Amino acid sequence: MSTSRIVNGVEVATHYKDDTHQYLSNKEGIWLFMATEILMFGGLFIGYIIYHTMYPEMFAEGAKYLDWKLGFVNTLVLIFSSFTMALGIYFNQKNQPKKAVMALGATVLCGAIFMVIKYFEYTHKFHLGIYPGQMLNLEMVKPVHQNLGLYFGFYFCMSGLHGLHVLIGMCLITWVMIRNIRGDFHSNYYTPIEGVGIFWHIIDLIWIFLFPLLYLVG
Amino acid sequence: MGTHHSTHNHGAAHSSDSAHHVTPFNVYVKVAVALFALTFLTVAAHSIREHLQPFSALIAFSIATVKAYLVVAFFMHLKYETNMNRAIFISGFLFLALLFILTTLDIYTRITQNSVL
Amino acid sequence: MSHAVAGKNYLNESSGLWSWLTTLDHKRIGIMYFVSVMFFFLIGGIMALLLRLELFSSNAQEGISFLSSLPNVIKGDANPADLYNRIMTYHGAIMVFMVIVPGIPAILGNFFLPLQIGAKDVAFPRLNLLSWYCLMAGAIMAFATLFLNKVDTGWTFYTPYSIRTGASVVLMVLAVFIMGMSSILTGLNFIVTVHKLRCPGMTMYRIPLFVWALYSTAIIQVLATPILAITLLLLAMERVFGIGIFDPKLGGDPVLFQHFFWFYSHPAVYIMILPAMGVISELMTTFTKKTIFGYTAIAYSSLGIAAVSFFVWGHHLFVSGQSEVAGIVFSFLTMLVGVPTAIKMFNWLATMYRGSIEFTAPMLYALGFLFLFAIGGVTGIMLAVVPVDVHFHDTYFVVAHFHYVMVGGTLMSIMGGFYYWFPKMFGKMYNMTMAIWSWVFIFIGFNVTFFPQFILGAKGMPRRYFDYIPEYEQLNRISTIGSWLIATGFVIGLIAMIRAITKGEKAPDNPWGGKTLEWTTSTPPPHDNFTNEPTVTAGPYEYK
Amino acid sequence: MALWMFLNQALAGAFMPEQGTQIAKEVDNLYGFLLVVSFISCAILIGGMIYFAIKYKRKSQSDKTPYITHDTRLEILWSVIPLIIFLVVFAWGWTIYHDMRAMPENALEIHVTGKQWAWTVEYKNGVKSTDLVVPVNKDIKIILASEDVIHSFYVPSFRIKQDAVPGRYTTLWFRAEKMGEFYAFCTEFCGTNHSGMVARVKVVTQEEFDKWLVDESEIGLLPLAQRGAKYFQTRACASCHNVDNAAVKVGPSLFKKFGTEGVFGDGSVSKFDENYVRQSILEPQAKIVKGFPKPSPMPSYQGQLSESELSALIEYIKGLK
Repeated sequence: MSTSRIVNGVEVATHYKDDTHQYLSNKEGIWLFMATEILMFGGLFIGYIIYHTMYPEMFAEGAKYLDWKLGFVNTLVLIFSSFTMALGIYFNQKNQPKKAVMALGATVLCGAIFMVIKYFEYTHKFHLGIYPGQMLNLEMVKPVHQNLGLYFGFYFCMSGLHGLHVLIGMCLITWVMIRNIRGDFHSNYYTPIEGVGIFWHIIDLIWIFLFPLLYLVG
Repeated sequence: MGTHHSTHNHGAAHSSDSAHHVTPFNVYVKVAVALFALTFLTVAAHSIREHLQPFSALIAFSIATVKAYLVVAFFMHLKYETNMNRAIFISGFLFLALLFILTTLDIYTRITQNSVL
Repeated sequence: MSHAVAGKNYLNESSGLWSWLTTLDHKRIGIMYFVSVMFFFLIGGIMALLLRLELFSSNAQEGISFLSSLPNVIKGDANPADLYNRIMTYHGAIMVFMVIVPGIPAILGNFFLPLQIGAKDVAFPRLNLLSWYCLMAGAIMAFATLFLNKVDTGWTFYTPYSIRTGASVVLMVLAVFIMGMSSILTGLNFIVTVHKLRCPGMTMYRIPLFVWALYSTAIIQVLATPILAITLLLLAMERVFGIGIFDPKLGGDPVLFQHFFWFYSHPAVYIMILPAMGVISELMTTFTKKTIFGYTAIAYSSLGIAAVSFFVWGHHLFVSGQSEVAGIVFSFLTMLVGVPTAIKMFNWLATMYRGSIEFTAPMLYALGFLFLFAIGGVTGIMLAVVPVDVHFHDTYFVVAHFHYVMVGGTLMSIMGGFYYWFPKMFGKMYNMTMAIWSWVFIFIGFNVTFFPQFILGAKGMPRRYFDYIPEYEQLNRISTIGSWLIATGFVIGLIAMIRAITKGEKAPDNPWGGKTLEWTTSTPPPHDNFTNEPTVTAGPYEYK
Repeated sequence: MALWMFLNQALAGAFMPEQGTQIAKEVDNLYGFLLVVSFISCAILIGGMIYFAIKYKRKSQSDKTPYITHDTRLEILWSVIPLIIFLVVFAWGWTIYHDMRAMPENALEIHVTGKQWAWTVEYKNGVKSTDLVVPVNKDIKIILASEDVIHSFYVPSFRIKQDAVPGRYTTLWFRAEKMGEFYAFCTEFCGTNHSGMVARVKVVTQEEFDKWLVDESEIGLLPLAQRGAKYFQTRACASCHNVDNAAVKVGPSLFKKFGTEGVFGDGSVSKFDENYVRQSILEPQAKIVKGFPKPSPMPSYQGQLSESELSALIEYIKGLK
């Protein structure tokens, strides 16, 4: 078993020289994982852009069904949660775990608000009979373009996958909050919360591009 | 070949404080306010999109890119990160652009055949 | 020479299944990968034999075929054509996703990367263990589809057939998604390990070429696999919700699926071959007792291949409705990726010049690699030329080409790597004559199996055909006989390895006189690899 | 140079199927050049390897080898020369590929539609057949379409191949110069009977072609059973059902089936009569013969067969004695 030892307050695995060496390696690992997240969502964005240029009117018709005001509120909520997330890390760097827990709590709360708003958006669409792809029932919606389901296929895939990542982010933040309450973090050791923070900011970054793409430009 | 001691030896430990960068509190507040402002700007541009019709998409996405830069540089501290992490982050976008360019090259140079039965 | 305290090493340090299943030691994880990948290779190999037996004769007239003569318990109610399509799919999927992609990086890479750069372990040991569990979870899900309705789409899952077929494609696609996760984690681990955990004095130009190869492979694994993830996720969404992105009924474009799929799958074939080239660089230097020729050239061509491999995927779509302009652009880019491969081959050849060559089993596999990969490489260039590919696409010429580079290339070097590092991994020596006999059977059997397929492909026999016109029967018979020779070769190799593990005598620390760091530590290595951390003052292959 | 050209042709000719078009000759020429170049480079690589292996065999364990690390001249040599060869071959290929994709003006347009496990060829005057009958020495433009999944139309002797992608049209053209019969395969995996999806390309003289076209269009005057036989071919029933022996192809054989008893999966039994055949054609999933997979891969012909075609088919099946 790879045992570990304490170096200036940080538990360092044997194969690292000291805590900074471990910290820099962990950060690089986190950034590599973020690159894969960006590539995965990027694939969806590329698909959307290609089909948007193939069927511009159908996408415009699809976008009319989206309520940009809800999207706008969601963007504000997510930006605020990004702000509180950054504060969470800041407080941990300043050895104030109490404030950090509050900031993280606010972030989770914003995440929950975001999901609730998304829940209303989805149920409203289901109520109108708008489902992804072939499941879209054409009698209720009576679309001008027969393949409107394609647009909503993209809409539900992109916002659904993003929503799933928000949920995963919220679970990670609660886990980090629990560790914070247990007092694991201090100014020399806060890598887990910084990792979760970067993951949360990536989610916000993707929503920043998703909002104009789906709701505005549509 | 191996006599000289190498300069950039990754194994050696850096001095402890340079690795941990602490961004001052008010920088976070300023960035958050800027982000809120830009979001309002995006929506404002959206509401008057008839006038700036050909560029409305371009404007929306350039504002989004500025917001993205703010989040990445300050909230994610990429501004103070090592060059390697910056390279990793940007490489993701490069390979996406590569996929996009070559795929659209194919899709938009296909000569559409129409059946004339 | 540093020696661990007597008798203590990573194998007997702690025992019991639980200590293996929760190990964080990169060497043990390498061994666990070794056992699981060999098991998958066995299954994939048996399926290959079944395919070849079916293709032994064109049964158009009599209506009987090997598969239809199987007992009902195996055949189920499927007619022989369906059964063949399913075996063809599982042979492809198992060999690609469970044997060759994890193959060298996960087994030899996990075991020897830290050892070769003088580190105690990989950067993230827990992620390394998670990566093995991801492969196992994916494999279990993939084999579960065997008991539901078996997948018959081919390992490429082309739409719209993969949407229309009644097979449990969603479960198989999620299995591949999770195995892709395992590949990302291994790649991520290796990049950070190479960046951060090199021992003092080991700059990037003193790391062995096997590490360079794994480093370039890791870059591809991290940057290409996510696109496969999203493509397969969309395919699953397509089947479950019918989102219509790849389904022509709703205006979706199946060729776009091929673009997204091959954007991962072509770099994936470089994930398969780059580590193999790394092993060959190691074998060439050790068994010619000569410094590698053109170290920087080989290192940069590994990176070069990794970079250019992202530009070339369109040569899989020359006839699939891709535009002429894109076809020409992709053909040109594919020519560029051929150059670094040629550089490597000539550099290995130059290494042999005025060397002192010893014909041990690993060296024979390396020479076999050079022989077969030369043929595989030149046929690859033939397929890159568009009009020639229009004739050869999806025929047995392509099947022969990728078997020459995958079996002739990667598998030859996996076997070479095993026989080279086997003493260090298990502390036991194997019987050299048995290993050489296994090489003889595999090498001859391989050529007898796959060279006729070049001619079959040139004559126009399409791929994935359960039955063919009588003109092709003669060459197919030769090919099937060849497949039995390969099977005997691998059986002999397996016996040699099992006998060595159980009854082999103790292996010395450095049986071949290798110069890289893993030979400086004791055999089998202690838990922390080196008793005192090595410092390096020179390149990896100093045969002064 | 003449020797070089001769060598190309001889080598390529050895492996490739017969050359049916001018494009086939050009492709073979290029392939021959590629073969020669590959043979030479393999000779250098493999020959050099074997020569070095024999010459520099290890004499004793204490051999000393020279310390050669690299040689920039050599590195440039074996990266520039392969690059030049590759670009030459690429450019040569480009010219041929351009000819392949430049659709000739006013060529004879024929529609070929891929359907799960058979090709249907349709001519301008409405004639449908499973064989592609074309006049010799005339530009033929084939417009490909698919009704279900991706198929790929491949005529080895003409060196042409193009995927039939559902949802859009793709084209390919050729100009047959040699009379006779050639195979046309499906080379994109399309399901159970992908290997049975083989059509025939018949190159005939212009007169024969015109006469054949007229005969085919007057199919209406043929007696019912013969017309049924024609539909049995064009509607691709033949690709799954045997008519001259009892062997199962994909679906059950129809040889001597009329008037017998049909036993179904759920054990029920019914007489193999007109209504049974009619129902199996229009709703194949309704009753499936014992031992055949459920759901049956047979597509439904509902709305695709007119009454007269249906009765002609039934008449033909009745006559299968």
